[in-house]
Amino acid sequence: MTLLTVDDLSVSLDTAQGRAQAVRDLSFDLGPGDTLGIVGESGCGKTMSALAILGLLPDNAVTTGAIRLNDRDLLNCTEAEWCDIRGNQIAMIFQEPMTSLNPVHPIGRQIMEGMFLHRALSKAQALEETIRLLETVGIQNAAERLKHYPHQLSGGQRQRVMIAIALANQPRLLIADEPTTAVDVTIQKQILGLINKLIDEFDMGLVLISHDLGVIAKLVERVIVMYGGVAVETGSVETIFSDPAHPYTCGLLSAIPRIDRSTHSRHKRLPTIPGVVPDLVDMPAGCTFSDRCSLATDTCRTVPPVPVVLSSHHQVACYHLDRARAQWQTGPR
Amino acid sequence: MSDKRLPGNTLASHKAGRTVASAPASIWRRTLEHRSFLAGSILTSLLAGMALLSLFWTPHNPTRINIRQRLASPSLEHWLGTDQFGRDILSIIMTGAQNSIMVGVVAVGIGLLFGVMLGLIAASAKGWVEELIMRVCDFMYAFPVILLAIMLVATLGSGAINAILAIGIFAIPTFARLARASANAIWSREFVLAAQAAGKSAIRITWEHILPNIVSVIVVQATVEFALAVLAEAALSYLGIGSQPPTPSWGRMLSEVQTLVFLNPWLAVYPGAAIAMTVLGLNLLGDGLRDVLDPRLVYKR
Amino acid sequence: MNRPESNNTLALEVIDLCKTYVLPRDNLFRPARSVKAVAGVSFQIKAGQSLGLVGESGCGKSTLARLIMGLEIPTSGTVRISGSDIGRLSRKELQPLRRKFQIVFQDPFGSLDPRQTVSQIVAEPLEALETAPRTQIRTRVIAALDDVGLKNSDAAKYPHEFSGGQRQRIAIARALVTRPGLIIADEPVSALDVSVQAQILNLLQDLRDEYALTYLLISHNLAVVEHFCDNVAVMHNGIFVEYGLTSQIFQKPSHSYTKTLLDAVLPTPSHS
Amino acid sequence: MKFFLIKRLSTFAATLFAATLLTFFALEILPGDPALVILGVDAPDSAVAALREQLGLNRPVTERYIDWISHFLRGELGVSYTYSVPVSELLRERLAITIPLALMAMALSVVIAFSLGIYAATHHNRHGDVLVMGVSQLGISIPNFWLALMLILLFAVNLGWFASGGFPGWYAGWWPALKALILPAIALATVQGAILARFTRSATLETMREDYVRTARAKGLNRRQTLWRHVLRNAMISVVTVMGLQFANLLAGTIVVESVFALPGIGRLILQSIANRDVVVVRDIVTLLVAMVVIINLVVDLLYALIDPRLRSSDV
Repeated sequence: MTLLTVDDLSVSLDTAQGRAQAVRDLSFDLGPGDTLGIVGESGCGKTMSALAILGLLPDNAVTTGAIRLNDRDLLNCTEAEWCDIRGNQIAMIFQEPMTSLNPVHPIGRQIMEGMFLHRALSKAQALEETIRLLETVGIQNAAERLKHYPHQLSGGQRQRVMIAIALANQPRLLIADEPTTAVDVTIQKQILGLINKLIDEFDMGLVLISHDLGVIAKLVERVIVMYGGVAVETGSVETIFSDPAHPYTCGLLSAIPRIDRSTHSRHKRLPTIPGVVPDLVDMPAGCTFSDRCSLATDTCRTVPPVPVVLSSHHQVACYHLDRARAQWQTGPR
Repeated sequence: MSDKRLPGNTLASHKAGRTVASAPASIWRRTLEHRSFLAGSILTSLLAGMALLSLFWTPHNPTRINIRQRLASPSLEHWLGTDQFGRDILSIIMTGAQNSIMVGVVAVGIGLLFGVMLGLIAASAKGWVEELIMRVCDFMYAFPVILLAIMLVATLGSGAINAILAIGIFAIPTFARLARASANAIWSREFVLAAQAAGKSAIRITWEHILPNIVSVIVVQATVEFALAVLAEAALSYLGIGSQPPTPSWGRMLSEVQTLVFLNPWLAVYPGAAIAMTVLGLNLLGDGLRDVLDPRLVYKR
Repeated sequence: MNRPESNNTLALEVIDLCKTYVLPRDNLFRPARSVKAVAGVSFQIKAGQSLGLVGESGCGKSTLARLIMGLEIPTSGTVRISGSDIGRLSRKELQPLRRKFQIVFQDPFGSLDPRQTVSQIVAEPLEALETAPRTQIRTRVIAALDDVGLKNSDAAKYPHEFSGGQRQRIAIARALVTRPGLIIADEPVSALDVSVQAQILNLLQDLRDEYALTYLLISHNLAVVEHFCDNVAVMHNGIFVEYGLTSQIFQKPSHSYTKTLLDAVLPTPSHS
Repeated sequence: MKFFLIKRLSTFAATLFAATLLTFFALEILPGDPALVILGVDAPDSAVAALREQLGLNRPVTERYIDWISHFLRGELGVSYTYSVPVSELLRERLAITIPLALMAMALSVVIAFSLGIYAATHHNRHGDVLVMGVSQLGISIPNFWLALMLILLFAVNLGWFASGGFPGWYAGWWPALKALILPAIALATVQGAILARFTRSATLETMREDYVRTARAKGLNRRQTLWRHVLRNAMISVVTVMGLQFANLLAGTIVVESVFALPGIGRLILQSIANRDVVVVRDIVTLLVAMVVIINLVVDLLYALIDPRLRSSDV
């Protein structure tokens, strides 16, 4: 049984500069309790994919394909049906805990709001549950804290409150969009630990969106690498990080400086990917990575590659994956 | 990095403060496509053209009294008819445009010059200087323009000059606040820090970085203030404390015909419509300019 | 990996630097509270070396950068750049010295004036510092653009026509144009995409080798600092809790805060 | 909060004090001797001197200022030179017209502004929005006294629903009195409402783009619930500020519109007093009007603190 099925999802946005193809033919599925990471750089379509699953795309977005939650087709839902699903079956944690909380309401009220919306609770029950929830996400003096306003909390505490809001109705699916980008590393560790603990405890499916490979590796089992709106490589965390096959994935992995406590990499040059992330309005006709890829041929530039199944957990959309893998094996590291 | 750079209206990076536009080519395209800008410029040029024309030619002498022709209906000779003294209404309205433009230019000039200067000083000096300038501006806000004009007129006597002065003084705090707020926003940007790190003085930074970046906001505000000045002058003249006879003025026309509106309503319609069209044109122009010059700059009235 | 040191002169010496901010009063009848952003920091960077400054948000690292740049006046302490105490100099006296140290900021979108062309932006430190003839300024701007991998034709463009990485190159060109010895880089890559971050880090390295630059690299990313710097200072609550050779600190952190910080870094699985 | 209050109250007091200084000394240099005004130019010098003595005009300026301000604070206003009645009495009659008029206009403009502004914002870029914005653009451009004239033409002259001006007095019953204020209030409220409507729209639109609005939608709130619970209160923070600043303009507008409708309010009184060189009256009215503006702005600031918890707490 699957919890979430995304089938050939495409999202485009009508902008003043033209039509931007934000997501192209994205497909994946997720069982209950599964964890999936979507990794990529700015403009790769990862946030748009998440917002599509939540039905919160901007008004100028056009969506095709299918998203099914427990076999219910979400894209054909009415607004009222969406409202019933959001915050109840699917919940989301956003990137900026600073601006994602309403500054004029106390946090307790912001958490309870979602509870009252989806469940028939008495005020006392909701209050009790909110206190328990705040304790679950690791906020001390919960009964006192829920009267506080967002500006009275630290960044880490605010993100904990955001998580509490997401968990208010024990959703089946949690989407986390860059949940730790705005916080310090020590807080990041705590927040990731908390999310990890909670998805086990609540048995939720998780879709984690991040540009940070470290965050992805810490939380999820399966990864989709997106580039220019396209899933270029899909696989288990171990496969993607140790045996990547797409030239972009390989390039990305080798471009990250990492702390290696045994050897010194200092003064060594990092391998780089030349060029810049493409403009969504003006995408290469073939493979989206073709204009930055050293292996690109004319076919790459004109015909988009179809994903090749390498193993049950590994799919790559590249014509030259054998050469890319060979290069990676003998690579600079 | 998130997907913030994605285009799209609700998720677009409206607070990222990134410059998306202002390339010369796109400015022209936006200008031509902007309907309210076009409408505003047409109305405003009409006003300016009318004033200019009246300097050389009007159908009749706007001040010549002709009792036999009084309250004439529109005719070939008098397109809009005549008033209670037999003066040609079209000619008065045309000449009245001069008055409105003069008031607007001088009053906005006073407000712009002193206001922007004070605002820039406040933003670059910070500390108690900023506090002082802003408190004085707050204080001036407590005096509505009419009240200020009334006081000036009470002390210095009636007359166009005092009215213009009052309107101009009233515009100072608006420009000062706007200039300070926009200048502060620019001062907090890193390129100003870079200029400071390069060793540039506050005056040079203000001149080279701050002013060019806030000029579009100021221009937009100037058109809006121009409109407000025209309105205020009309109101003051209507009350009899603005421009004095025989200078033709739309506001005074309205007060002169007030008792006659029951006989000939059109007498009241023309000058009012002239004021409304002028103000509308300037407001539309300001709105258009705001979008055309810089779509990202936040503006407050 | 230690490169031979060209000489033993100090590019930057900071002695017991303090900066205290007085907070706005929230109670008339109590003394105003103050906060020590930088509470007694001392370090030195030898010419040609790179010091990495790590710490979490609010630890005082940006204030320290501003103090060194002479953008803020320290409450106490000394900043010596190439031997001159910049705190003792007047604005006029400091002016000619400024060409010796430049800064690169974090935000490639905010650090360039949108109303100026690339050549105006890059020429700014030159114009502010000396009265060089126009043609000479032009030549040096082109040279600086060339150093960072931008084309001659880019000089007439405006910042918004560039991507984030290219904008950061423009910012680096502006810092380079006076041929400084010391560059303070305040989070130079943290706003960039991973694939572009590597390009910029490499560029900074190449420039170091070519012009024997000294860097003070401020970053919250420990991996970047480990990759780039000879020495590291770990800052916490306005003071250095640990300061020393990168290899030593990353292998055997002695302060508990450094340990916490290092433990919090997520290991990126790499192929072995 | 306490600190905020103290700070706000002290600026309030300082503004008022500065306003009295400015008004008093500005009117001091007023040409024309009040004694001559009262007695006429032909009056014998001795009589003028006696009256000056009686009015206290030959005392030092500072002394007279202190005298005036201390009486003003106790609510003891002077005696009008021309009307020979206490100013407080004059004011009571006149304020009974001006204050209800201003309040009616304010209430009306807020109703217009909020309904149109919120409607336009929620129908952003659709026909309704364009229409509302067009109409409000027109509303801003019309001079209020001209609109007043046009309203008289239409509703009083042509339709005969209202009187063309004048005020029957409150003793004539509340309905006839109120009826006389309806057209003036509409004339005032149209312009104010149009300005405020545009502002409400842009503030609402701005707030609708905030991240916390997306959070609210992600909780499952529908657009309407999000608007009422999360958008409006935040949008009001800036709208309320503008409302306060608008109040000064509203008072100014009242002066003009009273003149169109021949309403014996404060506006008419001040114009007459200037014509009559009646310093005592002008001084007290100007001070009173300024005080009203400043008090409204104080109220706005306090309202602000009520809406925005960031201002209320002490740890900001």
